[in-house]
Amino acid sequence: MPRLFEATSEPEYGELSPERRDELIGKISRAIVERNLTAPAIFFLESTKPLSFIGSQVMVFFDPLVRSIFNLRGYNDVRLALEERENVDRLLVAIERYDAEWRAEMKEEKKRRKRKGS
Amino acid sequence: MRREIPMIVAFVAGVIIILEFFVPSLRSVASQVQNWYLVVVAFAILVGAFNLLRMNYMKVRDRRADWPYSIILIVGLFTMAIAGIFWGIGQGTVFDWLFNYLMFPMSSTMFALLAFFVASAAYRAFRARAVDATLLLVAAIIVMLGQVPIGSIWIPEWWPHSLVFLTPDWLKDRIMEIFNTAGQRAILIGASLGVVSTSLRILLGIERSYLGEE
Amino acid sequence: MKFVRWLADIDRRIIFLVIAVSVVVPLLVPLGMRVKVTSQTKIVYEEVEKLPAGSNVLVAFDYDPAAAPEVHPMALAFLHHCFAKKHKVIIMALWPQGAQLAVSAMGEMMQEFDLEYGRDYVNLGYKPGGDIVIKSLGASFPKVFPRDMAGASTADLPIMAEVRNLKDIDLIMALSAGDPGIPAWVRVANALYQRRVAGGCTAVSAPQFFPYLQTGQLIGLLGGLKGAAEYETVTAYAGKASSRMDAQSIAHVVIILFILFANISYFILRKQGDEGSGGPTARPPA
Amino acid sequence: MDGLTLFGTWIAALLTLFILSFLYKDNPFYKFAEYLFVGVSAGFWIAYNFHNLLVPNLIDPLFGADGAFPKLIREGQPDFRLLTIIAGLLGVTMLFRFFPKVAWVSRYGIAFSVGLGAGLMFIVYLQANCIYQIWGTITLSPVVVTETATGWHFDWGASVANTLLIVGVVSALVYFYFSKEHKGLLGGTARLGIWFLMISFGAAFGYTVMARISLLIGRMEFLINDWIKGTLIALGLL
Repeated sequence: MPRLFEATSEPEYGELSPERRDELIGKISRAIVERNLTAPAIFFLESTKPLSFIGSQVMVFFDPLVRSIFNLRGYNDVRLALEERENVDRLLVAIERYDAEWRAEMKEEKKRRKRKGS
Repeated sequence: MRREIPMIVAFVAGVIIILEFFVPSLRSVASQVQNWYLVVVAFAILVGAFNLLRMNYMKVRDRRADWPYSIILIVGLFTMAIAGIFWGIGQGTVFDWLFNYLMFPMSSTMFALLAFFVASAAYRAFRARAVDATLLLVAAIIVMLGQVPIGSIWIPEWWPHSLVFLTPDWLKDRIMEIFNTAGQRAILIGASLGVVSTSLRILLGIERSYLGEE
Repeated sequence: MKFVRWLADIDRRIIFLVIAVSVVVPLLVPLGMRVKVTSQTKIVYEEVEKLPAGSNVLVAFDYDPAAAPEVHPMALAFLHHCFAKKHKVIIMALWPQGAQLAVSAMGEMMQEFDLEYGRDYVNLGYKPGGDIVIKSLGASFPKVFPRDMAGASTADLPIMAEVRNLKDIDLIMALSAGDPGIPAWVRVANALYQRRVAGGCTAVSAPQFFPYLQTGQLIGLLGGLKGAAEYETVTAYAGKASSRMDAQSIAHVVIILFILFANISYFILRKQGDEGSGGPTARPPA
Repeated sequence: MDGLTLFGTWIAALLTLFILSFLYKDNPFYKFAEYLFVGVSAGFWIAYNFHNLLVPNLIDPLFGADGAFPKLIREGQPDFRLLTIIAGLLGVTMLFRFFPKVAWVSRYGIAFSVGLGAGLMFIVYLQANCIYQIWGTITLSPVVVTETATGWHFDWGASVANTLLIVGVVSALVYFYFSKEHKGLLGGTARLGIWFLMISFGAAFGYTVMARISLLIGRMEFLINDWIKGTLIALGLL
């Protein structure tokens, strides 16, 4: 029986390197902030934090199905990230930090444009 | 050929369903094919369960973090599956007992737990930092008030009809019927355009990722 | 000032404690507040009322225990209404847990009504596949459900003799906690087979169905515990939802107060040029 | 309350408390319940699939007492239900994906279900979510609403509501496709769109809060009535 478990074409259990994790978090947080979705995203992540592990296991369950329909490279990485609850906190912090930076940048740009105009 | 034949299978299966609406004589064929689909989905669910089992087996084998808990997961899976398959799933069975006293409380408490986090999330996320956050916050508060009896309990009998727009009830209904309907409809239309185009790409063989790598 | 700082960075466990108290106390000391019945609920009620006795009503149990505190009271009040009007009820589930919950719901109905299985109602059980299951029902019930939940042949049940496909169903009540659920019934049973679909769902999913209400694709909707309490009120059924609305009221007020406190402290601190920690989330994980 | 029910209620109460203990902090009790929940749910699904699908829709029609194969052997009469074997074969191909050398076989089952799903999704999403919704926006909400029952008069409320609805749908759609645009007419419309969306998100959050609180009330009711009061009654103390 153990042979059966191992001899598969599915990817191994896998591990998420800290670099890949940070890259993923950066990517997601930028996508959220630049679409003006900071507030809803914070609310959603903060309010569903306890379920991150269950989320990851649901992803395991649907993994063969989802990946046979869509070619999602990030699927496995997101799944691994969700297994560690702290990663949700990391994402929240990243979103808030990037949101502050992005807002400041937008303000700056507006000022610059105004100065050019006048 | 290992890719072409499956692609033809996908095309034929999809086209039968679409053509059925225009060619009534295809109806019995379509109905047959749909019933096959149910069986295939059942196998897909078995594959999912097997994958879950496999991942947790590997976690135990490699002694990864939290591996002892994975044993609990595996035991739970087998207990429930065996009880159900061999002794039935009706009222009064072991399976029904396990559902009522194990699965039911855990499932509902997992989500009840979120009540606390929803409160702390509201505390954290709902700050009037910018226009959009303010809109979100005000709408949320009005809806929360409009949804419960306490929201309108302070309104006296003699409240003039011309001032009805100041009651949480009235405001909530307008938010739901106008703003929420508009926003949700845009999401509905946007998402369905995505689904329609993906479906078309699959049927026409443009989207082939479901066939996996060569 | 110290207090404002403390308020801004409040330990979330204090929030948790206050929420717990605000829910438990009204359960122990009920206030007896009454809910106002909205038009979406009234429409569902009237739909059941105006069907002639003996109509075929399909009730879909597409939810799980996680949604049960909200949706199960709806199921009970709705089933009660149907049996009181002598309608025939066909139960099925697109979620496996729903089929199991239907067993317990019918257990409660049997205590009040003298119902015969197979003549007055049937529990067809669960089928996976969402939209395709409904689409197949448009062609034939017995092909999709050759056997009922308990394994008996559906061909032998008198109730199923009248129900060959969806066209024989007079009203569909989709009790749902997501998709497959109301959206699937609207997409297939309404759009393809022009069936009348009413819905009852968790409050989380209710807002997304308002566009369907405006177009009439969904004739009425019971949303969350409030919807359940409304249906209990309109049918005068003594269920659990109405008594839970007190606790619901108090908890909402408490959360709104929390939001106000958070904003007041935020503004005071911002005026002093102290943005604070930006709220408790801005703490790096330990 | 009989002994088995009382025992079950205690188990249920303990598991409920295990999960609520997460409020203090993440701990082994919560993890225990978390993993057990996932396992039990998967097992539940397997059992249901066996009894409610594989037996009545696959095994029975083929091999049951009155199934197609026994009939073929008994009477030598082929039956259209023999076609069900195709469904079984397509399903079994799905299992091949766990064996690297023959994983390609699983493409048949996947291709069949993906193709069929795509066909139906194409039709129903186009009709129910696209055409009906656009139709609802255009024909059900005229910008100028007049009341004719009591003579001609302009209905301000309905006209404003309908105008807002149309503006909201259009601007939110513009936001979806040009969300990163911040300047010009498109940027302005997208900005308006996000405001509409923010109000609907706010409404959704109001509803979410309501839902979660309802679930908590359900659990608290269980702890107070079924567990504490139930135990006291069973012990004859109440």
